[in-house]
Amino acid sequence: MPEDQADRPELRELLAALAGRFAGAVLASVVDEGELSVRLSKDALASALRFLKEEAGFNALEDIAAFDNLGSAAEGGQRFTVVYRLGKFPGALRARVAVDVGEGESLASAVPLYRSADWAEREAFDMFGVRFEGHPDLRRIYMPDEFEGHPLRKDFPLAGRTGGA
Amino acid sequence: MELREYDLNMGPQHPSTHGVLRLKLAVDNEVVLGVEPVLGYLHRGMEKLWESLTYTQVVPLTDRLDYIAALSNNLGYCLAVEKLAGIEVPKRARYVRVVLAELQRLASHLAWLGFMANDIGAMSVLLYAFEAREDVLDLFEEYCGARLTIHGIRIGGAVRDLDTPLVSRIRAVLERIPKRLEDVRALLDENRIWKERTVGVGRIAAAAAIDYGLTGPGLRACGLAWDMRKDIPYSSYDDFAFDVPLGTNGDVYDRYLVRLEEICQSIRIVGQALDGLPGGEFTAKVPRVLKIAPGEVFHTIEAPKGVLGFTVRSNGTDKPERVKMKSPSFINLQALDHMCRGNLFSDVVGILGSLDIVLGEIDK
Amino acid sequence: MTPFVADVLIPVGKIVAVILYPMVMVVVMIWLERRVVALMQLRLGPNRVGFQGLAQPVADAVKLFFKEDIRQRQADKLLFGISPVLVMASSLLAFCFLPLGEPIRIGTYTLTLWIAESPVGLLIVLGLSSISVFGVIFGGWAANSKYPLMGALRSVVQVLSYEIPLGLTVLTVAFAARSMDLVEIVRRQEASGVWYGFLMPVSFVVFWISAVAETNRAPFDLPEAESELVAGYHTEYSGMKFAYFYMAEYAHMVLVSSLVVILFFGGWLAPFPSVKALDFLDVVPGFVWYLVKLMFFLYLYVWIRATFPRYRFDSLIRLVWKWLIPLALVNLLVVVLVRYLL
Amino acid sequence: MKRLGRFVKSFFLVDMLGGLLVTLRLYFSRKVTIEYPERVQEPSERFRGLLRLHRDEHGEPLCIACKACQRACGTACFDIEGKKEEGARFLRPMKFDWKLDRCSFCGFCVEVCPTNAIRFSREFRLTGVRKDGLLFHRDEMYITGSDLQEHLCGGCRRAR
Repeated sequence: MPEDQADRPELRELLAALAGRFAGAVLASVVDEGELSVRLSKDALASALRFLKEEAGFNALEDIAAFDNLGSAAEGGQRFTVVYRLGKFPGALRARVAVDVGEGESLASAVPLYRSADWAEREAFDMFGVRFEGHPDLRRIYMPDEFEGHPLRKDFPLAGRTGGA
Repeated sequence: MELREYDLNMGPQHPSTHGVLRLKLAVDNEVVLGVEPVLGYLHRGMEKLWESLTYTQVVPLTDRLDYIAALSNNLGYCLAVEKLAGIEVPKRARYVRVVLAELQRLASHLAWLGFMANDIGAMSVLLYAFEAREDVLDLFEEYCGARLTIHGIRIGGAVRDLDTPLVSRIRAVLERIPKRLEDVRALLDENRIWKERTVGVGRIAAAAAIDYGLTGPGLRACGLAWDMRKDIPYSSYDDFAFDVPLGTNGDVYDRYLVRLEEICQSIRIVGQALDGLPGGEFTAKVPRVLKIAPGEVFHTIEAPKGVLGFTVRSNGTDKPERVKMKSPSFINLQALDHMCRGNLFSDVVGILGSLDIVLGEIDK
Repeated sequence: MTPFVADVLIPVGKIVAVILYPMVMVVVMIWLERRVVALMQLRLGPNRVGFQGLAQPVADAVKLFFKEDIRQRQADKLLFGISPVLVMASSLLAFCFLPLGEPIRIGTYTLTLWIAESPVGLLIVLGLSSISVFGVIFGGWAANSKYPLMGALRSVVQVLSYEIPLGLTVLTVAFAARSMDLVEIVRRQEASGVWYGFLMPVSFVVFWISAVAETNRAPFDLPEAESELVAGYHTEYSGMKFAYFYMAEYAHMVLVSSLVVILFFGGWLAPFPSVKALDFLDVVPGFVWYLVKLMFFLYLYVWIRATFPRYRFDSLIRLVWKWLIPLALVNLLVVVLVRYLL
Repeated sequence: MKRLGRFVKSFFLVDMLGGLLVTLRLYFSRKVTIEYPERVQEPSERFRGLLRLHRDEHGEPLCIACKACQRACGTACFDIEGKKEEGARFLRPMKFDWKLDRCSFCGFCVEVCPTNAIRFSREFRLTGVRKDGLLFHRDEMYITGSDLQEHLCGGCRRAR
């Protein structure tokens, strides 16, 4: 991918700075195609996000995607993986921060840093049950409030509990 | 008698909430103190359904996300899967896709124009905008047989080639649309009532827009040039010369102007794509049973409503392990509360219209 | 012409005519509105029921007549029932004072084409037309739900603040004609040979804008803004009560348009009275001219509705207090000065 | 000077009159309404209407019950049972159930059918009043036109 040579050094320095700052926490990292991908441990998440936003200039949180690793080759060994997609505007640099979290555990909420994390975290909670500490109003966003269970978990039956049509 | 503000319920069955969206408004004698959208009325559990379908079977379901711009959803998903599977799409297919995507942006912006004008009271503009949109929908019907849930873009390319009669019909439609737009602009652009209802209403600063994750025309109306077609080009968009219209103070009027200008730019792009249509295959050879090695990809396109992203994770089988959709309307709607504060109750309708949200894409 | 016929039959006939006249005009108005707005929006509009859709309003009325008349439990029964009547009655009553044409001589008896002629006819009509505001407030309040309440409050402020410029411009006409009697005003315009609409264009424009706002129509239809308040003050009404509100709105429009025709465009006078060459136009009866002018203004109502977006509430109020009222005052001053200097 | 020009224009309602002229011009322009029952706008020949099975020129059903469409369908609309009579070269569908209310008109079945037996017709009048009217059995997959409407909403009071 020739055209990515230009931004690789910048990302590589960023990776070095990140690795330096959070020595223990960076488990794996790869730089390709204009995207820095980092796997962090749970407790380094908040400070890493703050570092990426304030120092590295990733000013937009585009998406928070949660995954259920039940039954699949889970890299981190934990049940859920939450992936933060950060964007740097202006420009086209992207950062992927992946964090593993166990069934009952919770993550530090990114809402104090990025306003757009509000509903994305509520959706992750609603669909997977991943709790976010410090979220102003962690409620279900799609399912009715009195709904039990989290639909997007692998062990949730596709046709729903009441045996769909 | 102590005065207290009361909360007003707007929706989910309300004439101007573009689908089933419920807004809880804290209102103090018509001045809006806070807006809390309640979602989930159109939640069909798409992401759960996708996990039980093969990669190709998911494509018709993406039609039903942003049902005003079905082709953009198809394109977004197919590009993500092709990047994951490493499928090389031939140049002609990329050009056909650009033509379809830009025509879809045209139709989506015309539908938005009709809805928003009708919400603010100019009901004739709804009919003029939809009459222009009918021509574009007829093109889709001519191309692959459906007008709304088009399913015209497949993994690897497009469903059919652009033959010469269709190309000439497209060019004819592209001439007619600017004339209908002139009528609308003459009715609205300089009209004092329209400007009274839109200038300075629902204003959002550039920094706040980025913080709220606003994308698409809403962000460009604040003067920030973030357009995926230019920043992270896909499907050979960098072959075409077009400019990204920008607003200045990020209010409803600027979003109106930006979208109207984008319609003209889309017409320009389709013209260039048709002129430079290369020879060759209109789709790549894709195995009927597509198995993709384990991996994960996040690919974004510039959908009419904003940056539409698909995260696809594969596990080696022919069914995706997880498809997460980053919906532009879902993120843009979060900024509604920030925009509505301090405005009047009747502005909420105008601001919601200027955000151009579609509930199918929000509730998934 | 036995006294029985003169004293009983003719007045009763005239009263029935005055009741039927607004009803017919309302039916025509409903059809005109749906048809003209449709034609302006590149579509055909109702053309199935009856000839070119003319029976459509009748079909609507019959449908509303048989529809269930729902009243919520928590609604205030008395006010909920009275408000449609108030709105409807005030509009119909005002029609008695509108002179429709020159009195006709049948033998010794002169048939006057109006029910009552009073030296302060103008004042009475204005007073009656503002009574309907009570109906709107009671209707919105009695329904005891949020949207109608907001619709009613908006309507109150709008109608009251637009009555001021309305009153001032009517004052200029009264000054010009030196009388408040509608018949006298038309006669005065015939005598002076020029219509007040051309003599005082500013007061005509201000009158027309406040008239449109007075009837909650077109750019000022805040109280019943479909996209915001669902249906404004008559959201909770259904069946015959809703039909009353619906017809009253159109009757009020016809009333105000005929007021414009009488005050500013010489009620039943043939156009350009001073131009002698056009005298052959007088052969056409006054009533027809009156109707032609009335239809033009009704068409204008619909034309405006099809073209303009809706004002926001505060801009609407700012418009009247910052622009219309000062303009009306200055105009009144100018008219009075011109009146006394000449 | 520009401010004065703007004031005069706004005082004499120039922008309003401009708008009124536009609607007046459109008032006299060509109307686009197509009066449906009398005049029907034919859909394009590639229109994805109701799915119909087809027969070859000898009247033999083209379908060989290979269930390719059943596998390709994302919303499980098909339920096919094939049987091979002795001496016949291909299987024939004994049972071919297709649920119209589950179909999303995506076109996968038409693309994968080896004998081109199932194709989109241009029929867009798909409304019915009977739930089982939306379920098509094997022989009902061939009916078109008015007896199709009879099947979809048979017994409806409105005179045809």
